[in-house]
Amino acid sequence: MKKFLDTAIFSLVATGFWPTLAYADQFNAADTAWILTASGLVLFMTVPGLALFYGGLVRTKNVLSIMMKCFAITSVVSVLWLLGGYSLALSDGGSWQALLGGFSKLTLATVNAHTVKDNLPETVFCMYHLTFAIFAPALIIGGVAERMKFSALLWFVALWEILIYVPVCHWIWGGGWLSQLGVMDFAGGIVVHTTGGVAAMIGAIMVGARHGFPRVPMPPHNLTMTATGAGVLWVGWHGFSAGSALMANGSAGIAMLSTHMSAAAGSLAWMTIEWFRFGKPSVLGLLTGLVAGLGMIAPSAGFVSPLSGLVIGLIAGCVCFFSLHAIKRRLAFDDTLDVFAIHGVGGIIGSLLTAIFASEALGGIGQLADDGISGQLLAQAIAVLSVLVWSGLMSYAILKLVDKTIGLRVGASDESLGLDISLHNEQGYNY
Amino acid sequence: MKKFLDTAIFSLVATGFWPTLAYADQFNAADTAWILTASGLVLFMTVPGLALFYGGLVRTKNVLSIMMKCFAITSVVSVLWLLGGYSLALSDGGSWQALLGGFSKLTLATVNAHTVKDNLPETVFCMYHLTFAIFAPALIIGGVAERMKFSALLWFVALWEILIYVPVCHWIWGGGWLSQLGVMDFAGGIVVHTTGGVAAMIGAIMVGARHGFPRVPMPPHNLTMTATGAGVLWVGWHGFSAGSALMANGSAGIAMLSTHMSAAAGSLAWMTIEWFRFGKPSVLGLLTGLVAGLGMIAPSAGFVSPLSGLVIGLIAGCVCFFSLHAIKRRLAFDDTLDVFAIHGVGGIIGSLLTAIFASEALGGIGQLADDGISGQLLAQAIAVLSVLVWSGLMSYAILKLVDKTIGLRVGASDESLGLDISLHNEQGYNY
Amino acid sequence: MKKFLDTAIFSLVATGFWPTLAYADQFNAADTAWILTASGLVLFMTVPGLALFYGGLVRTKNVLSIMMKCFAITSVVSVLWLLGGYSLALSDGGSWQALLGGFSKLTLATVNAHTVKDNLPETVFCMYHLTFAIFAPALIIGGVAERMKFSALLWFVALWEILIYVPVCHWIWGGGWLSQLGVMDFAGGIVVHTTGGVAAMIGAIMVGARHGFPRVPMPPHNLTMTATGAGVLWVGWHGFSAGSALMANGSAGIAMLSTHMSAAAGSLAWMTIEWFRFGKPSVLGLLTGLVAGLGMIAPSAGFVSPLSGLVIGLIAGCVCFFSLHAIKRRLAFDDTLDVFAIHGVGGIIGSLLTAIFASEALGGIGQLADDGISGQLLAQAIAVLSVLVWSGLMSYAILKLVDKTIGLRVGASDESLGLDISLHNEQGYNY
Amino acid sequence: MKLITAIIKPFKLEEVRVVLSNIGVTGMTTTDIKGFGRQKGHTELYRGAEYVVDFLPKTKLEIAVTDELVEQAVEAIIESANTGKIGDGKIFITNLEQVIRIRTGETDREALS
Amino acid sequence: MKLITAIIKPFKLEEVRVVLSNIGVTGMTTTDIKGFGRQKGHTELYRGAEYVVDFLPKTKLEIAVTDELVEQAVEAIIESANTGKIGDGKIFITNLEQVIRIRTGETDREALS
Amino acid sequence: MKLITAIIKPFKLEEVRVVLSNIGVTGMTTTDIKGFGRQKGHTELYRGAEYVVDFLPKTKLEIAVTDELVEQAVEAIIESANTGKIGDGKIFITNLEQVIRIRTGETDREALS
Ligand SMILES: Nc1ncnc2c1ncn2[C@@H]1O[C@H](COP(=O)(O)OP(=O)(O)O)[C@@H](O)[C@H]1O
Ligand SMILES: Nc1ncnc2c1ncn2[C@@H]1O[C@H](COP(=O)(O)OP(=O)(O)O)[C@@H](O)[C@H]1O
Ligand SMILES: Nc1ncnc2c1ncn2[C@@H]1O[C@H](COP(=O)(O)OP(=O)(O)O)[C@@H](O)[C@H]1O
Repeated sequence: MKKFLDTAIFSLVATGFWPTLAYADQFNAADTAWILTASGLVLFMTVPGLALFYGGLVRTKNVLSIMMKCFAITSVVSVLWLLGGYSLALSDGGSWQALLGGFSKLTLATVNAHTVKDNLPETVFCMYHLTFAIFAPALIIGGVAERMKFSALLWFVALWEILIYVPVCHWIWGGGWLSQLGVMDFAGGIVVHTTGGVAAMIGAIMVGARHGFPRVPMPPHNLTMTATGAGVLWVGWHGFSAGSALMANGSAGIAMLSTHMSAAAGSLAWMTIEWFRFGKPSVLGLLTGLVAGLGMIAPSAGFVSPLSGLVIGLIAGCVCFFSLHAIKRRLAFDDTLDVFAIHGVGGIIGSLLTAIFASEALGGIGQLADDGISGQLLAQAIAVLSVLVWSGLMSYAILKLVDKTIGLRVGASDESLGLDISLHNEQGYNY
Repeated sequence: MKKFLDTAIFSLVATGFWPTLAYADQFNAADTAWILTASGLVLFMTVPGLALFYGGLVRTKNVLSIMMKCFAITSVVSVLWLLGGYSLALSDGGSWQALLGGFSKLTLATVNAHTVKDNLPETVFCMYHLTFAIFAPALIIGGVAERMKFSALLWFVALWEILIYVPVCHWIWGGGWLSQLGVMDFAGGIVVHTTGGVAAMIGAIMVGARHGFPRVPMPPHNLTMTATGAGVLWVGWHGFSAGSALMANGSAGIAMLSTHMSAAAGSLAWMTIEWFRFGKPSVLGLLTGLVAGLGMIAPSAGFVSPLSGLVIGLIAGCVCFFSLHAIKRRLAFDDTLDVFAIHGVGGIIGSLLTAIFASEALGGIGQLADDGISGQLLAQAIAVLSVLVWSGLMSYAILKLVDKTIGLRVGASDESLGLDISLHNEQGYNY
Repeated sequence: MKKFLDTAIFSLVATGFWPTLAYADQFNAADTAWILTASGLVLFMTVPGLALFYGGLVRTKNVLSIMMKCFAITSVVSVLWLLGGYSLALSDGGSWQALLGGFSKLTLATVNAHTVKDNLPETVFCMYHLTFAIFAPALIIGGVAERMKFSALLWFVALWEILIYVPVCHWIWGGGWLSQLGVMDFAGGIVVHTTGGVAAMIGAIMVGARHGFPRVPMPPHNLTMTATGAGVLWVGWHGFSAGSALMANGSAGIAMLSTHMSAAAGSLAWMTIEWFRFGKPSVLGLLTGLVAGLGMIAPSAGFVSPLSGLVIGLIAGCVCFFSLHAIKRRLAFDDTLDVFAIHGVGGIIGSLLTAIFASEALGGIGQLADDGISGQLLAQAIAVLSVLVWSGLMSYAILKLVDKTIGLRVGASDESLGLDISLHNEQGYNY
Repeated sequence: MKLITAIIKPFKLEEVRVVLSNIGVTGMTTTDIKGFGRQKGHTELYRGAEYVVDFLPKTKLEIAVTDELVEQAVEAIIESANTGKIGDGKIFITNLEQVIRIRTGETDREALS
Repeated sequence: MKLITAIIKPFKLEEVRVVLSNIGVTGMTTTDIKGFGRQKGHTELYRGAEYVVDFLPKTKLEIAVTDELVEQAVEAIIESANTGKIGDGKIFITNLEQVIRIRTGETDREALS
Repeated sequence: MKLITAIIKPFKLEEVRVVLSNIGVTGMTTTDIKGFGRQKGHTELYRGAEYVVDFLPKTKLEIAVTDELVEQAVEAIIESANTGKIGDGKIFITNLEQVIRIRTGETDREALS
């Protein structure tokens, strides 16, 4: 929920929802302890979590290129966040606050050990948000895996971070126009999954399909690696969700429970569908349902009851299963690791469902926008739609620019040789 | 120590043992921060910790089937916990409180962000205990690996969870009859390791030995994976042990130190024995001793001095080494990954040793039952014995039922082909 | 900064730097929660972090021997720490306090759940420091990998821990003579990286080069394993750095941010240099730069601004790149995994740079020694030099002793067969 | 009978298999191998230690055929495995004295049908 | 001398090795291979993309023997590798012109003893 | 033409390759194999279950050469692969009826140049 708490917190406190909150300009050490931990957990999701999850899914000859991208993105985004990303996303924008943050925190020069942001040292707040700013673009590489140039990807991610992630983060968590509408996004269903999912789809289309797709089977080269990554994601996601309470309290607890239940239900749903449809349940299916559950609960994790979390997970498993198969069958594009079908679709549906499941009647904390479900649904729809369009259009523009300048894609023989050798002069394995 | 603290805490507080405890109906944010973290750590033990540890020990053709089981168990148990497990294990059972909890928390409908359980938000308490409820049945799969049907396992685990884990958890941590006897089980020596270890033995016997056992060598397919899993288990176990204090205090610190020392000593003991007996120490030996140390200290972690932790670890390394070899030699049954020899034997011996090492004379916190060591030893013996019998009999009954209905075991040709392909249509590796 | 806080804290508190500090003989539960977590994170760095990072870099036939060493070192050091290491390093040494701690905490007999050390339960303080005492010798094995005897290594590490790590830790963090000079070492630039880096160099020289080095290429056998380990190191390092504040506060936040930025900048610097020099950036290069950044920021993490962290990372990437290539080219010795070039050089340069970047003018917290930069530089230089000489000489002496008694190195045919089989009768992989 | 051994580029395997099936070849055996030849290997880089990897991954195909199928099979392989680029591989033909099917004990022509 | 090449099911290797040792075969060489034949492969599933894996893991055994041992060796292999199920594999026999032991330079019969 | 098949110790591969290149061999194919012979394997230990691993990792080298190169090549291999210790391996020579270069269709001598 992040910064938006500022505006909403008092009513919650008044209703007794947040039991302990010392609203001085002193930070709370217990909350700090938790968010320091949660920062580590969310970083863990990208390196090595996503690196393993994605790395296992590609072919042997491209495994390092995927892992390399996860690490390089982490580094590039971190530097950008320090230089200006944080300031533009999460500091006060003054007169253009509705659209973007201000310049007062550029290079973090004005942030030091005794700067406090609400209940946390600002350093901790800044670090925690950075880990989200890393995870979003890292998601995207799944859509363009096994063929995109490394240099092109770095340029794309740098521009994407500044032009898409930072503003959207500001709109929703930095006090921008969407937060003013009362949009609810607890842990990034819109800010992370919708932005990233849409960009992956655009990327997959613009970079083009891998040679041989879909005729030649391109099975994962190491599913134990993918399973390990999924385990890391599951654990790390507790930092992602429960950390988004920004406090060590019952809201964090609810977020952790709901998220956990959604993941569990998502995995069981996917597994069951496969079992009925194909006769056997697959590991990859179960793990995919797990991630779908984690993605779909993101926007509502701390707002809904654990039982609602379970229901959301069931929906996630079913909806994402069918969206994935629909996309695969229509063959419109080669979204290599199905980022749009899972994170895009999941984030969007989950953001809309938030309006419903947040209802007090369903054990939620209630809607933030006026007029209950319908009002909230409208707010969520506006948010999803504008972010969808913004991320889609801007991703397209950036990719076009990069394509015109340095080119998006490696040559055919480099692709056939594998990106590990052709781009990095290395091989994953020398047994 | 968990819920049982309720009954014992005041004497401890009176003796100054628990330095900070605000006993209001307000939770403690610092404790919450730690238990949120500890929940992540214990989840981490199962996915991917145990999945890696066990996965590396089986043959290539069965690696996914083991990992799949770890994930699926996590999901199934989570859903059961929400639906009723938590309520039956850890809520008040009213007139049958000695035997089982009540129905007031079914579906967690009455648990929300401001429900408090002692010093924690109840959501956090519930989540933390869930991670234990997951780990116990996950242990079992080591006993029946490489041949048990996936569907049979799921049914078994679901029934086992409700009929064995939940009641035993209630008896000891939920205020049931064993806790009323003063039984001490800090982090699950009885609740987790004894229940799981015994079930694994019964499972191994009833499913029958793998084809070729013990004539054909079936070496681990990837010991680096097993070592990675052991590292994760070691780290995660700090959440398991130190988290069981349910507070961020010196008791948690003692639990962490004792556990760590037991693991260290267990690994060195096993290594040394191998070195003398076989001329060379093996990685797998060291790691097995490590896990034995972790298992044996579980019941006493927060009750004993770090030096006692070391001694317990030494005992664990020696005792489990010999129990494993005795079982292997008598060839009574094919406990594939030696779950009973390590967790069963370790948990049982450790639970009995608790009565001794908890003595104040040895730097422990003192016994909880009357009459010092002898009284406590009696209480522990009663607990171990009744749990052993309960888990053994009920496991047998469930397996019998499953066998009669859907069958426990895959066919011979499926076993020879490997469970990954025969049950899941997948392969671990496509290099 | 650790124990040395004792002497320096009051001025900092007076200047408002440490916003919340309850200086009673009661521990702070929030700080405890964070340091419990941080202990887990630093343990995670060694097992499985370093085990994976190093394991992936050696050849298939030696992978288990490296992992085994990481685990065995963890166990051996833990036992030594309990028996006497902690007492000698971090308890009061009375009249010889300048040189070594006292005997009052031998076997931790006087440490229990209600012993408090400043703001933490002493158990937690002891455990946290133990994880550092483990990591330092574990670093060393990278220098002597693929040829040193396991028994010789264990003896070396045990003696090294007592004769080098423990005194140096006391000098700087235990109130010894270097801390009295005002030497600044936030998270072990001197205590961990300089001591370990130098020992690795001496070890590499005395054990001698691997057969075939440098003629025969000996490429890493599994870079995905190394990348996974690097991810674990990155995450774990947040416990290493931010934990070193020993509190959950803004200083921890600064340490985490600066460390993160240094890692990011180090990886980008190395990547960029490789890109220019070799035409392609490699994964291993990026990861090496990452670790260089993490190592170099260690001494100053909590003392400098995030922007300075970034600059330090850039320096780390460049300096370590050139030191590594210089050593490789001069071929003076076979520091197998480049421990000296990265941790030794990084730790030393970083410790000197601390004097500069701690300046308030650069956003740091100010120097602790008199006379600003120059005075601090002098203190740092004295510390680095004396530790360098001490670790170098004593490492030499220990290795000489071990060589004379049991021999340092395996035979040529064992080396060619691989240490996994020749020392441990096991193989990493049986696909 | 002859044993045709073909060294081909790995990604051509599927194509070659289909073509051979079409002309009536009912079985074959493949091995992952590394080849050295005129095709240059690539450079690898490890912490600045650059070195050349001379051996390239290839696939070896072994096909036992009756004499009358040899020519057709060779042609089929050449056609389907050819990319026109260096490194396409070689075909070796050796004489097979006997072929036996383990399951049935059938020999030669029967064993290959 | 002859070179006997046998394609067998991997789990039969140990049995075959023992039987061959018993009749006096002193050495052999094995390779992990993938075979295609009448035995049907299995279906794999990846996120709903089902496809058939035609190549099955087999083990290739190469045994150089003196002429008088050939028949016995072939029989031993057939007996021990036979499961009666499709996919048991094939035996190929080719002529060996010369055998040399690298260590000693011994040739032919001496090299094989 | 002949096909020279040499089983050697893996760490000797690079040396052998260089020596063969020097005498004019332009190509070769290598396979990771496991060999069983007079050289004893090692014991492995898994949780107390000790067992002997009989098969040792070796490298198989296949080199197609024109007849006049055979002798020289064999000598070169013997010299460079010899360590004087048991397990150095064997060389097998078989007759090659035809060699074809896939890329060009060239045969025999041309295919090998
Ligand atoms: N004389 C040879 N003996 C055995 N294998 C060879 C020989 N020459 C080439 N090969 C194999 O054929 C492959 C392709 O040969 P190469 O010379 O690179 O290209 P081309 O086939 O186009 O002539 C090599 O990688 C190697 O595996
Ligand atoms: N013509 C052939 N050439 C080379 N290898 C073959 C041939 N036919 C079969 N094989 C090998 O023998 C194996 C078994 O053959 P298959 O037809 O499946 O069953 P069977 O041996 O019972 O006839 C195959 O997997 C393949 O490796
Ligand atoms: N009769 C054989 N047929 C096929 N390969 C053999 C035979 N004898 C030995 N080999 C191969 O040669 C290798 C070395 O043989 P071995 O008897 O161990 O030592 P040496 O070569 O010194 O006689 C074996 O590992 C095996 O791969």
